[in-house]
Amino acid sequence: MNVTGWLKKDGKWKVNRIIGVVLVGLAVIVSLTGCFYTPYDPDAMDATLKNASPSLSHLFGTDNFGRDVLSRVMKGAGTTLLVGLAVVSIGAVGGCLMGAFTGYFGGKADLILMRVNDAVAAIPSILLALVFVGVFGSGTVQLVAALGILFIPSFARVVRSGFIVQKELDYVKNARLMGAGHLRIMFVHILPNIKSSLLSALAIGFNNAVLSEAAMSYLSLGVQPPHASLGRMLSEAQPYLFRAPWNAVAPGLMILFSVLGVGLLSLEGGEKHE
Amino acid sequence: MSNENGHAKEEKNLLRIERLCVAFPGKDGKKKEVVKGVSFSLREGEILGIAGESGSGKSMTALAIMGLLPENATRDCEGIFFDGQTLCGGKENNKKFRGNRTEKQREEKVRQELSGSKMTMIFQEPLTSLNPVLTIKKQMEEPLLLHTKLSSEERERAVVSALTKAELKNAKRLLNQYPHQLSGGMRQRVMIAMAMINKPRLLICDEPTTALDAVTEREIVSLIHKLAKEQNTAVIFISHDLSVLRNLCDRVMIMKDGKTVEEGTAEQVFERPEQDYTKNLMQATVKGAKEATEQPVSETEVLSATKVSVVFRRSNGWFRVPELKQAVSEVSLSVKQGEIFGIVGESGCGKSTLLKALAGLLVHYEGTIWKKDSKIGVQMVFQDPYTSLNPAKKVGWILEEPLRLNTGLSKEEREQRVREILKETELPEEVAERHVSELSGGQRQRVAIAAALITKPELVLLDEPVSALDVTVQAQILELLLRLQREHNLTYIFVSHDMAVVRKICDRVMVMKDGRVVECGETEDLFVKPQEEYTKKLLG
Amino acid sequence: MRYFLKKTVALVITLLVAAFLTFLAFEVIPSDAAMAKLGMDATEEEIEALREAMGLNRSLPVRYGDFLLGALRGDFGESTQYGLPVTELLADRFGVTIGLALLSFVLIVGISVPLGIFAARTKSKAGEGIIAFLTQTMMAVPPFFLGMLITLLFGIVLRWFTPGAYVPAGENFFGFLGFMIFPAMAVAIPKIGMSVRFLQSSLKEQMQADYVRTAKSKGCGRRRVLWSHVLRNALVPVVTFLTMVMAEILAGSIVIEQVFNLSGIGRLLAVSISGRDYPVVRAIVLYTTAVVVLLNYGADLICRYLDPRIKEI
Amino acid sequence: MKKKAVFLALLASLTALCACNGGSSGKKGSEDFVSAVVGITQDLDSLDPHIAVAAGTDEVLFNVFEGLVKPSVDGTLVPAVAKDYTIAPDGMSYTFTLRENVKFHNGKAVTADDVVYSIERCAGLLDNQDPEVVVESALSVISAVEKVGEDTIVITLSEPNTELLGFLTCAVIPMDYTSQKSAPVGTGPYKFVSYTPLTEFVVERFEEYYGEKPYLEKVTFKICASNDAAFMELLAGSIDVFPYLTDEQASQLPADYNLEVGSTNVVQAMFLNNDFGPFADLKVRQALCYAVDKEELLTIVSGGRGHIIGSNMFPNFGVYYDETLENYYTYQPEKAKQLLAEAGYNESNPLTFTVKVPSNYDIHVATAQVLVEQYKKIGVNAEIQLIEWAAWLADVYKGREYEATIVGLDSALAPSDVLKRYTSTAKNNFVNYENPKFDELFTKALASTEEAEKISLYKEIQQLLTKEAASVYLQDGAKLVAVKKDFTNFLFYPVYVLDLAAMKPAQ
Repeated sequence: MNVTGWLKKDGKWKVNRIIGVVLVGLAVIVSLTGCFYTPYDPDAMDATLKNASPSLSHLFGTDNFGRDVLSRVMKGAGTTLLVGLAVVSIGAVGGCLMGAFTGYFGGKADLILMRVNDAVAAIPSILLALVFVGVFGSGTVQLVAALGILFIPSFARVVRSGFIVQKELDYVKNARLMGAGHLRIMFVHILPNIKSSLLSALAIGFNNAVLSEAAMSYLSLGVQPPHASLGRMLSEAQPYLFRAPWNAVAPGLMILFSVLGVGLLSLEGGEKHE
Repeated sequence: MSNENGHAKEEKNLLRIERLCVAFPGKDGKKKEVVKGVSFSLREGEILGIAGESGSGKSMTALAIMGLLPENATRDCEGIFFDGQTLCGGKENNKKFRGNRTEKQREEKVRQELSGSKMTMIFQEPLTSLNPVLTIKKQMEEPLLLHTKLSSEERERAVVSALTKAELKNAKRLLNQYPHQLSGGMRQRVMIAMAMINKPRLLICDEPTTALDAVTEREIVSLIHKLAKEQNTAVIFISHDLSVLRNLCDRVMIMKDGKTVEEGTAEQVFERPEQDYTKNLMQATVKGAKEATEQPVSETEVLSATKVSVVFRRSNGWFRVPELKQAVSEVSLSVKQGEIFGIVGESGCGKSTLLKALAGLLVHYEGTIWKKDSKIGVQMVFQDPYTSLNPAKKVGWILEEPLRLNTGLSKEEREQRVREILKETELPEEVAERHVSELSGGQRQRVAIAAALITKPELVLLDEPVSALDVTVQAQILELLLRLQREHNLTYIFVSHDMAVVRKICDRVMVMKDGRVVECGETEDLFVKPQEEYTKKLLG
Repeated sequence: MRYFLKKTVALVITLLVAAFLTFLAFEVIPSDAAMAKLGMDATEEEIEALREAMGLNRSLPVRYGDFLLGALRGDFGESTQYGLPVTELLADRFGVTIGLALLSFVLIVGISVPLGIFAARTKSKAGEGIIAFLTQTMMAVPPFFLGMLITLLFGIVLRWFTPGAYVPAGENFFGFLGFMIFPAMAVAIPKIGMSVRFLQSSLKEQMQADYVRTAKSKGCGRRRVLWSHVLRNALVPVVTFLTMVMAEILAGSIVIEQVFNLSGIGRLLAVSISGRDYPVVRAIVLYTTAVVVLLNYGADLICRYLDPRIKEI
Repeated sequence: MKKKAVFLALLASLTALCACNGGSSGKKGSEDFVSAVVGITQDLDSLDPHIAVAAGTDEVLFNVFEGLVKPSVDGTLVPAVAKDYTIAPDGMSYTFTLRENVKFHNGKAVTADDVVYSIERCAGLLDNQDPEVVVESALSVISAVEKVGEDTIVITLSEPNTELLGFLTCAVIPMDYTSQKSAPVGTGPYKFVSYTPLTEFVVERFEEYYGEKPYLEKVTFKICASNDAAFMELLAGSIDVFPYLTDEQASQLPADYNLEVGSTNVVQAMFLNNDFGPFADLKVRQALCYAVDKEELLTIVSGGRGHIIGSNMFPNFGVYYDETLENYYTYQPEKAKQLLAEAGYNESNPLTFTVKVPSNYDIHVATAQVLVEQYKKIGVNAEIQLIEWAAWLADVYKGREYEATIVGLDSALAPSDVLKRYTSTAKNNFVNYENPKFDELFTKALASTEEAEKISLYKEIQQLLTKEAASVYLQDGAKLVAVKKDFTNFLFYPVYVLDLAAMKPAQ
């Protein structure tokens, strides 16, 4: 698959996909750069520069502690993207396993698992976060694990409904006649066929993961201050929306770019076999 | 003759089409024409058959008349004239489909007026063509609602009478039913009744019987014929099956690659075809008995089944007593090495279920099934190659999969075997690198056969392997199957509803109805001297 | 009848599981009702005595059994924080949360249906692009931020409403509406983004269906095809989707209630968790579960009505 | 198209409706400002004054309940339900004479029995003690409360204590009244009207109050979900008094509000667990003190408004407070580094610890961030871990499982209350401080009836804590109160209370 072929369809450029690539690229470049270089130390405070408005020396202004917003965004974007990706990966893998088994085998186990799913969905996420801190302690790894587990049911639902449709198709019977085991049928034969619905679930999951990360760090789970993450920066900017809106602009745009980019890519990703 | 007459009787033409072209955007940005300048005309009350293989542009022609082309299609024509009105174009006014807005709006308006009242259409798949969430009555009423000023009681009466005319029993009871509650044949009758309810001047039928089994097909065709003659409705009947057109049509038109190949009265075309293509097409139509083979059928059994019964239990919950449905009851059979064993019957007779049980795809059955070749297991070729091959994988991968699972061959050896089997099934080697979606129907079925044969099984189960294919392709695939069977001394169990195909290929045949065996015997014996009423009915 | 019996059993099972999970959760997290209630200056003995009085130091199965017995009698216990019967405490908050949920739901449906139809019907690439951008942006804004922005813009700058001036619908319906519309907006906007997308894709899918061709062949215009054929068919997945959305809203919009100072279920939940007010949290979890499950059944019934095929399965 | 138009019209009319609605409501109806709305950010944890433990609840209930004595603005205790009192010279008993004509809100007169009941309940002496009542530990020295006449009671102690008065502010409530939790009855200037959880607490003027009647007829304490939400309402004008402004909010205060600045009367510190390995070393603790630039800290977290403290006491303790300690540890990063080096920490072996901070206190979270950054400069790796309040209570305060934490501690109006936690046997000695000298000095100070001796002993105690660097003492935060210009005379007390009875209309 060559690049232009991927970006073009019927001779026309796929505008959505190009914008998606550009936005995701931007987010990735910014966060990669943030690993090696930031204009200022993202945590360094300056009491004389509290909430300074954007200027040449501080392109996106400074925050309440006099920290450079741009530097913090560069650093925070990496954390946020990584958390988002990891969460979605765990959710997707777990959801695929659970959805595949329940959807493929069906029966009473499926019914019971879906009931448990309902019940877990009803447990408030604050409570679950506390449970997680209680059992596993706090930290970024735990955050990823907790959110990942929280995200499993939604993926499971998508995968399950896909499997219920696909398992009835003849190619699955054919695979059984060839002697493929259930596991192989589930993950090698069927799974690639629900790619498109899985892709859009991934995009929405990524969106939600980025948003949840901020909420969770307040419950002592996850990225702790003074370390930057986009969601946290956004919520910290909240009291200063009036006086120092730039606190919110840069992280807000960054979240928007990455989420929008991923969303646009997923939008087009599923069309290949149509 | 038709040309001269057509010209002389211009004023009596109901429909005239001049140089119709339809194109779709292609892969590389260029347009791909599927209809290339087709012209023809139709007189009042005339039945015109259009025949051709898939991709010949016959359906697109019909859709273009009705203005139902897909959104991405572009249409270009010198004119479509219907009953004194211009449906599109006109010589002086040659516009693209997507062109001038006001022109398009005018066309749209004319078409809305005519569609459903003076010209109507029925389609191949009656289940999806009917709106699944509306009652039969609601859908039947719609043309009346749109084109007449009848009161609601009058409409209901009209609906009931249309249904009755379409030979549907108990029309009143049907009114509040939904499409999925009817059988395939009934649905198509409803479609016909709906199309005929406003006594249209023109009825276009796009492969209306392809999805139906033989007995129903004959009934539907004669119904269309009867109604058309009663109401003096002109019919365009599109089919890939020449035998259907033969008894129905006044005139026949053969299409290939978007062009008209031959046109003339039914008698002319069928008895004295002029073009080679038409001749080919007719020869391809499966008919006649199986050619005698030299090699005698051995006496070794490869498969035998004794008193096999399959009961489906439909459980509706944890507390409900499950409903039982006897799909197969006490079927016994025995298949010998090198034989082709046919199973025929209408849809729902249990033949596919039986086949699944024999294949080992069903766990819950009673009786015993014994298979000689248990190492590799039986292989199966399914009816619809669109669903039986994994759409997410490349052909090469699909063909390698059985080898990966059942043999210890290395990657190179496997690829070698794939190349061999592709050659044997007359597929180009590049196919291995393609996805199934990029192949034609015939190619797909070849791939399916290749996948079944790549592990060199002795027994292959074939579930309607040619039903979804064009006539010419059908013939080719049957030939391929026969050749492979001879070369590898294979044993086939061949399930089909198409009697002609069964006669052509099978050594022995078993007739099934409602899960039971009606009759079983040597093919020719059975076809020539059917013992049972039901078999006679099937043979028509 | 069997349907309802079956569904009720499933509901009860789900509720039992949810209650048990809540019990487990409270086992695991630090602190308990006694400690949270007595605060910093209490001694270990005092905390122990209160635990004894509250029955917290009985074993898990005993407490679970006790809860089950109580629940059978319709008694969900007393809030450890407020000393009020849980049912009473919850009943007072229901109005707010349900009002908010209903209003947001109206907004979601009212805005996303026309927008979704437009998105599905538009042929211009630009139109599609704008919709995609718009919906994605709506989804990408964190709810707390959105709430804050709305308060600032409409409450402080434009002064269209007074932050915190919630009036119960029973007292002054228009006053209620005039205030509630803003938190409802904050709840609705991200969901509108999702709904528009969902509607767009399911409408587009239906527009490709064969029966649309049939309808056109009967002489239906674009509008009739859309309204009496496509929409009805697209409704089934949309109803399921909207139920999910409704369940999400009803299950507590903690953040929005915090930002707009509404004393609904969500805020009560937040306060109860930090106060380790187990009976209240459990009741809210049960309520949420019941809402989710019941809404699903509701959707089930609606879908059965909308799509006659479902009955057969 | 038509449908779209209808929809838009609907939307427009809806917004118009909101607009006019917003215009009319929100402002108070009456002209004479006899009622006020006070924004508070924590729900009341109980309406029973003996059960309530949250400082925020005490603030509010101060207007409804009174004790035998009550705190005054200048930090002294003035008689309230009692008319007069005497403390025995040996510090072993207190005698109170009750004021005549003091009435409960339910109209009944206060009797000596009610007072005895109230004090016994607070001290945990009742036979059927309510387990929810937390016994004030200082009151546990009371051995008996006796009624010796119709208007006299005597409190006998088990050990000498001359500071008990500061704790006898505990509310006097009617004996055998069982609805205290839902309909509280006290003797204060305001009486209870209604309470809706998570919404509001309403009181009205008690017309039979013995003292000066308050000006405001009705006060509504509006319970806001968060500081931000409360400020939004303030900006919209629907809150008259908001006592929890942040520095940032204070600088955005609308023109029709006055900013009143007082102090919060808490000791904000980074408390160090003295049992945690590195912190057992005096040099390490001192290094952490020297490394803090308190000026910068105050500038960043509170706009420079707080009061720097040097020990575990705040300035409102007046004569007991040793202000010289404020400059004991000045900002000397080099010295801090050197001390750390002496303790064996350097670049290859940096000091590393975790600060647990309750996440619901923005000021502590901000302080922690500044400290972490300042410690980074001397090569110390401090990591912040936010922790939910209930978990903080369980893990840090009760469980003492932490390395360092940042909180503010408030206190009753008695120096012993603020310092007692450092005695080695104190139940709330969560910093695990142990020093026999401290214990000895404290016991002496507590029993001392000689004021001058008491003062010098307490100052010595404070110095001991500072020199030993028991924790890193930071500030007594500024209390920033927004008061609508319609009102005046908002009073600050040396304890955590909100006095609305004193408020007057402007002009």
